[in-house]
Amino acid sequence: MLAARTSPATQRISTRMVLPAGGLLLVLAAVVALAWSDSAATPLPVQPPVDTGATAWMLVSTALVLLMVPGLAMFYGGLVRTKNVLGTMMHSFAAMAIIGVLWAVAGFALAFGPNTLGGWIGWDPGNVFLHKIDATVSPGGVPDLVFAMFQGKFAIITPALIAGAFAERVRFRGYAVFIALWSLLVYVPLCHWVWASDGWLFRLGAIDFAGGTVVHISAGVSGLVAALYLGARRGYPQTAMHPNNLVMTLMGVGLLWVGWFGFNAGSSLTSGVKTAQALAVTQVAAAAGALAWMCIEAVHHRKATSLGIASGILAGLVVITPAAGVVQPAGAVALGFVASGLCYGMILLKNRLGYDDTLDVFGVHGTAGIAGAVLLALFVRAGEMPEGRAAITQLGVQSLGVLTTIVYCAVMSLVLLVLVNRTVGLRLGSAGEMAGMDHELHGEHGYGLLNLN
Amino acid sequence: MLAARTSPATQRISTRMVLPAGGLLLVLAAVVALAWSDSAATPLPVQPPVDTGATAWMLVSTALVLLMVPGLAMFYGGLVRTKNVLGTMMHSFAAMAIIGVLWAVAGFALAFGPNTLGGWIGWDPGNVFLHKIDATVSPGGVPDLVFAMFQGKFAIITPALIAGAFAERVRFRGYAVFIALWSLLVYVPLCHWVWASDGWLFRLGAIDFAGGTVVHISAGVSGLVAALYLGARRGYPQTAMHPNNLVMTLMGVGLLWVGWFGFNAGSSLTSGVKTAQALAVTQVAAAAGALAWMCIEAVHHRKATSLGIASGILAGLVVITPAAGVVQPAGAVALGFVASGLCYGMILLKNRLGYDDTLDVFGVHGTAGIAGAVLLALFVRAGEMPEGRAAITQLGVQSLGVLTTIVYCAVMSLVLLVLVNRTVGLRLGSAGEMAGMDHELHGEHGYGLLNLN
Amino acid sequence: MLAARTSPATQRISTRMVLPAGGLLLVLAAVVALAWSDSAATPLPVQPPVDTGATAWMLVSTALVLLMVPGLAMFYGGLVRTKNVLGTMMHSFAAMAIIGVLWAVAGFALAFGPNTLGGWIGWDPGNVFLHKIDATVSPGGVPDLVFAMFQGKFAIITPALIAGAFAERVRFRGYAVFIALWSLLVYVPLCHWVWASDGWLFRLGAIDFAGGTVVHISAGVSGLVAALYLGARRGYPQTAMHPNNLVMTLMGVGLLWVGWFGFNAGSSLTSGVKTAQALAVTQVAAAAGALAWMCIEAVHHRKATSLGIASGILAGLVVITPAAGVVQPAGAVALGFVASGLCYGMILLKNRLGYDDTLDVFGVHGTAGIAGAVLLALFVRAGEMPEGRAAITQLGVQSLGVLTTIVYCAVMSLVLLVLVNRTVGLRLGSAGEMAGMDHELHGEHGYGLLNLN
Amino acid sequence: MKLIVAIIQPDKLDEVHQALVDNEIFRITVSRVAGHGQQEDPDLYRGQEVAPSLLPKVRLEIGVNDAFVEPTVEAILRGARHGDGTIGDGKIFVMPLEDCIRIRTGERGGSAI
Amino acid sequence: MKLIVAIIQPDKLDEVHQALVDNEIFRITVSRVAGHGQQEDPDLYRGQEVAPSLLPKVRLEIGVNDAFVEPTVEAILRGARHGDGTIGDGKIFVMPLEDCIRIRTGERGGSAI
Amino acid sequence: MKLIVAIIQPDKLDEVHQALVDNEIFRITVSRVAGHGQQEDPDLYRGQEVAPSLLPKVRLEIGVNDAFVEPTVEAILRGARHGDGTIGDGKIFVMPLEDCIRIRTGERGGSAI
Ligand SMILES: Nc1ncnc2c1ncn2[C@@H]1O[C@H](COP(=O)(O)OP(=O)(O)O)[C@@H](O)[C@H]1O
Ligand SMILES: Nc1ncnc2c1ncn2[C@@H]1O[C@H](COP(=O)(O)OP(=O)(O)O)[C@@H](O)[C@H]1O
Ligand SMILES: Nc1ncnc2c1ncn2[C@@H]1O[C@H](COP(=O)(O)OP(=O)(O)O)[C@@H](O)[C@H]1O
Repeated sequence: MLAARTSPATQRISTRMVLPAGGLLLVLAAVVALAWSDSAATPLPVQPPVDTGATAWMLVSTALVLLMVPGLAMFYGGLVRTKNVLGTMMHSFAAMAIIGVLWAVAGFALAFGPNTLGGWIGWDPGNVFLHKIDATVSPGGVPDLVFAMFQGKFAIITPALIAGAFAERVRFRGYAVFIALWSLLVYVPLCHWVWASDGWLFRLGAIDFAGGTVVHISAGVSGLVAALYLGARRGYPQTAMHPNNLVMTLMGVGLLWVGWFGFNAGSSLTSGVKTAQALAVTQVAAAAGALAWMCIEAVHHRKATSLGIASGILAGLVVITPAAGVVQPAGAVALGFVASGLCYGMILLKNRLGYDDTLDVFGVHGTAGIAGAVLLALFVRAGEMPEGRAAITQLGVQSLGVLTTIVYCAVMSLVLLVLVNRTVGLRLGSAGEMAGMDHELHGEHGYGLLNLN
Repeated sequence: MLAARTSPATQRISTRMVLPAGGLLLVLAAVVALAWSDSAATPLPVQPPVDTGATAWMLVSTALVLLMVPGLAMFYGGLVRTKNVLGTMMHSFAAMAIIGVLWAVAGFALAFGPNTLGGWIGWDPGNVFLHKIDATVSPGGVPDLVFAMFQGKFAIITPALIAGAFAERVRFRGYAVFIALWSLLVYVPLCHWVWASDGWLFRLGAIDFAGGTVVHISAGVSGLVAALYLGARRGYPQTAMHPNNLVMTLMGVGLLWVGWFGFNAGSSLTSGVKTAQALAVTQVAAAAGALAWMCIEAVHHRKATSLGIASGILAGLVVITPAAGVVQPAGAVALGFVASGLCYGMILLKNRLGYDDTLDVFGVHGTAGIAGAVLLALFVRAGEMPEGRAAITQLGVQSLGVLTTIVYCAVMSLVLLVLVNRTVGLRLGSAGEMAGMDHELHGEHGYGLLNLN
Repeated sequence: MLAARTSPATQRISTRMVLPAGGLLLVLAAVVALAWSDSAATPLPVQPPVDTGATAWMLVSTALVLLMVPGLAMFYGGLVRTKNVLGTMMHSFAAMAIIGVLWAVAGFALAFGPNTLGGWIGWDPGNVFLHKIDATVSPGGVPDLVFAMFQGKFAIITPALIAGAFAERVRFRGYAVFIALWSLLVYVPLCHWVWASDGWLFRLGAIDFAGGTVVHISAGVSGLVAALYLGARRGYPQTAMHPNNLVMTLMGVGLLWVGWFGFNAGSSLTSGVKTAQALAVTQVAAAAGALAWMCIEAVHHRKATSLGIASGILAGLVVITPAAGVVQPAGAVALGFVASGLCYGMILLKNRLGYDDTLDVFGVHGTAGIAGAVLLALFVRAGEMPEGRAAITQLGVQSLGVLTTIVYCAVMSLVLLVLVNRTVGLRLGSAGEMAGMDHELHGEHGYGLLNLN
Repeated sequence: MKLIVAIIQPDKLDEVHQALVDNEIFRITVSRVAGHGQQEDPDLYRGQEVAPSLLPKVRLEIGVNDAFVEPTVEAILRGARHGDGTIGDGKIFVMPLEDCIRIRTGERGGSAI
Repeated sequence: MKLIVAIIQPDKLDEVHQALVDNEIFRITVSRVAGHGQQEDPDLYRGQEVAPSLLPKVRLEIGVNDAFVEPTVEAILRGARHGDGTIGDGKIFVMPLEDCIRIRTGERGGSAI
Repeated sequence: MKLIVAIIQPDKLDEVHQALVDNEIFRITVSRVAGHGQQEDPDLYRGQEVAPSLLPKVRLEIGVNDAFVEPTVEAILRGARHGDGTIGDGKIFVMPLEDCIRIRTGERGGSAI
């Protein structure tokens, strides 16, 4: 199917991009660009008028989701040890670089093209380099390029989330290759199933407003598999490993919260009542999550920690993600509370089981993502479900979506992990781990406070 | 009155929320949510059309004001000693958590419901959990939920501002209870008086564009009272107490400036000429404040400090807050200059008097807030005052509003402080103060730079 | 000409503002403000209707470009030595203060007024203090004040960029005077030529979408001249000078990326297809720049650094700035790749030549700015050039614009540098340089980690 | 002459400093260190108590003439104890000091201390 | 009694600590320092190798009774070497210690170590 | 062998380092400390001069053979003085050093310095 639709030339481009090589690509890109800049002169069909307001909000949402990437870098970066702070932040920034290019070259064409390979993925060769949508406007009045960029940010942040699960112990090179492959073979198909108009989960009426399954469950499950496959950090859990900069973690969670408004309210793809609803529940769920975590800790340890409040915010934000446009504030409070309780419990369980999901990607994103995707069925507004469907049926559909996601991500991630680890190398050696990723892999030190001159 | 309008059940909820307990609430919330999600099916009356542009800007403004919370956490966090950095930042984040939930549960219903208890406060039981405005649109074309969330951010940031006055010496538990009570009994009534359409100050024609009285004077005065009541930090003022991270303070003030655009220009509740005017004077006043502070320091000490420039920015932003939509750029420059001069003087006076308003909440927010609320009458555009009113009359009205706010906040805050300090405990003990809030109250350290492994 | 158009009084104001004195100004401003607040009552001519959506996006863009200023402060601040971190950040914040006021007072009137002095600059006395545009709306439906503020942010960030070239070795006082003069005598004329409707470069059909020449080339060239004139830091290049906080540099580049969406997509002055195109290529070029720099380093040193990824992002963002609205994503990828390659090479060359362009203002902004302004002609969409013009002609026009900018900036900057250095003093003395700017010039320390009490 | 090195709890620095001044010892050098001893002082990390192997401490370094050794030790003991002495209160080490030079003047020996 | 000061590579702190514990030395004080010796360990800065004149090191300070000097030295040597010894592995200094006081109890001498 | 500890002003580290190298002392260990002495060096905080009780200083630690004591002291004096000596320029302490071990090789004594 794929072969039949694309010329061999473009195909080769999209394959080659997976490896961050770039030299040849530069020439190719230039040629292609020149060719297209001419062809762009062909007259466009009549288009829906632009809704400048909706467009403005979608532009902003794109910027806000982008803000989440440095936010995540700060959140994660603050939690690792001093010697790994840059390497950990690089995981987020490298996702910006690699997936940022990949998405424009082929990711969008694969995710939102018409079904191919039996619906496993989409493909629209005209959208290689986002060519076809260069000047088109969606029926909602928002230029398609904005939608493509908005979606591209989701594609960037998801692999960056995974990185928390194997923080402090992977090679940069292997990581770069892993996320490129993971993005094309795990994220893009999931995204197609759930959000493309001919995706099978979309057709089933599964509700995933802003990416509970596509983003959080997929990142959580893939992270868990990676943590199990790659093994724990040297010395874990006997050696106490302290966050190097909780102050930065707090800053990061602040930016994440702000950015999440774009993530969730932007997923309404307009600027109206639905958007307002999504924003309101995002705000309320995050606050509820934080409040709940604070209270749980106050009861459990008689102290509320700043990392606790940050984790609660995150749990609340994740749980509301799939539900953002469809539940009411009261439901958001309930979901926020439930999420913090479940995540707290899951992390305690992890500590007991002893595996090293370093920054609790499964503990927070996986757990709250699953909770949100399933439980939203209980809180959903009447009008939001496919007509006549009962809450219990919806719960079934949601569970199906969640289970498929879990199984697909687990299997595919494992395959990719083995592949990358055996070829390029993913797990960092013991000496490198002791020395720290910053100096070992990047030739840098995060803080130069000791260098006095 | 209150009892007659609400069912006992909802009433109990709103009271209980004050205490961060949450367990029972979770169940209640779930039940309530389920009940409402059904009732939401009832058809809505005909609504004004959504103005997607105005909505977009109000959504953004909400996000921007939220950004001020981490901004404030950074600003304050950088100014305290290393051992209190997390505890200080927690004050902002806890406000997000506590007031964030409280506002959705009952705060909005109390602030923007119709007059009750003789106009002391409002109350609209239908808006518990923001239920009634779930899908309504204001005459300006902005969904009411957006307005509720925008206002909610103001409710969050105000108690967070107060925290600067008693930084480095309060218990977290007491703080949490204090801000919950303060929010309900001080902020919400003030907000009702000034911004609700039947609020008495609103009716008098008092101008408070974006919260000079409601936010800054109230925070400044309450902070001053708290600083006086709780007493100085151990060792103040003999011991020099150095900011742990002025770099972060600068970052914070940068975010505050950006967020303030939402705060002020968002208060136009639209996206048009008035918005543009508010944004322009915000920008200009901040710059003028910074420039003035810089010059004052250059003259006074022959050195311009970074904290000075940050304080000047803040003074300019605060002074223009009540005046944002109603003065012109030239007036904004004048107000910015005046504000920095007054704040600088006020802080020198504080140093002489010797009380410990730790981060100068009164010195900056109180002083510049009062200056702005009163002096705006001199710079106001002709068309902005109630018809035919002279500047001098407006000055009288403004002063009345300011005086009422000062007296009300001072009295109520003192009552609440005594209450909380005697029951839950607010002032931190001497040993805890020496050890630092971070480890003592939160079991954490802000920077783990010394932990080498 | 100038004299004929303005009353002596206003003229005096605009001249005086150059010096950060302010005392007298305050009084003047107050008087002026009062005078104008009356006159504002005169009825306005019929105006185009406000497009709330476009206005919303332009308001946001203004906020986003403002966000770049703390972003830049963090980026630069992280790269210098611990003793200069505040002083370096102050350069950005002082630009906010000084140019922020200056722009409102006279900058806008000079940049966007009708041609005067033979087209060297513009001047519209009615726009001193932005008076005339207080309530006017542009044909595009955006209030003129928003445009003025948006443009003002560009005026702020450009001198702040220059500061990187002479980081760690200038007096604050001299810097303040220098940027005030530079802004009026270099930035404002350039801005007028390129963006005012009667500017000569604008009329020639030179394409500079968001400021490749006006912002980046001008900053790069002026920075280079300043670095050469002021000489290297004491000990450069023998002494290794380590960045004090690469972590903050990464945060800063994250904010810069986000802010750049406002910078480039906001330059469309609307919220539609063109905006979407500008945003998309900004995103793609930045990712491509980062990816390319990563790959170059991986090949050259077998290690990809975080500063490398940050520099690549910057290179990509700069190169796309002049081209943002006119090239397609494929072209953006190509430009991003080329920019990183050129900047990397330029920095290697600098190291060989041995001059001290401390934070590579010319190496990144100058180089990528020139590349973008010239090469965009190869990738431009067919419809974007003046009718019938061939790519090669456009390339000529672009080169002319670039050359003029380079020569003008180099000459004028040198004059101003000599002037300021000889009068107020710009180059910091050796003792001050050793002690560090933070304590020496500002009486502060960035990090108080050592102060234990 | 002796060089006295003391490892104390960070929250006692102020009091030790004051006690030293009371005993007329005015010159000290201070640094942040991390120590491992008998003390345990766990932090919290996502619901778990984490006992770091190294706890933050403060290190004082004081050069004194022989007559001042006891007053110095006594001042530190007085200022550094939590209550009647708590685990983690720290140690004092006394080392021989052969020479002391004031950089400003080049003075040597006891008068340079 | 002796005071042993060792300058080691940061990545060996864990192993040295473990080796000390194995030799029954339980109390140490640690700090971050920067050292200049024969070692070169360049960082990268925009395409250039930059060799800092001062490299990050860790400083251990251990007060021991005389009998424990050799076990301590041996433990450090064992824990701190990269492979069979690499440039930059560091130094151990042994200094006389005249007195040691436990702040908590006021105990003095060998038993206070 | 002696262990020389010097407390100097941070801005003089480069010059002291250079002076030491000129006198053929190549190995040093450096750390940031805070010192209290006669010097006052106020910071500004919102319009007020705040004189910290502890000022930032740099601590050098240098193990030398006996013959190098005077060259080391001389180099520090030369490099660390502001002008003809200013308050706050710091102190040098000279302590006996009983043994020195190079971790890489296990060498001991004077040759390991
Ligand atoms: N022998 C020693 N060598 C080096 N440092 C020591 C020694 N004994 C104690 N310390 C320092 O003193 C701190 C307090 O010691 P600890 O054993 O907790 O107290 P105590 O001796 O009162 O039981 C330790 O964390 C360590 O930094
Ligand atoms: N004589 C000395 N005085 C002070 N510190 C020293 C001395 N010799 C070595 N060091 C410290 O030990 C570290 C390692 O020294 P180096 O010369 O690189 O190793 P090696 O002696 O194994 O060749 C240095 O960075 C320095 O901190
Ligand atoms: N006796 C001492 N013990 C420990 N540190 C000292 C001693 N004397 C001086 N210092 C250190 O040297 C620094 C400079 O001392 P200071 O008294 O200001 O200079 P001077 O001796 O030239 O007057 C102090 O800040 C302190 O860190």
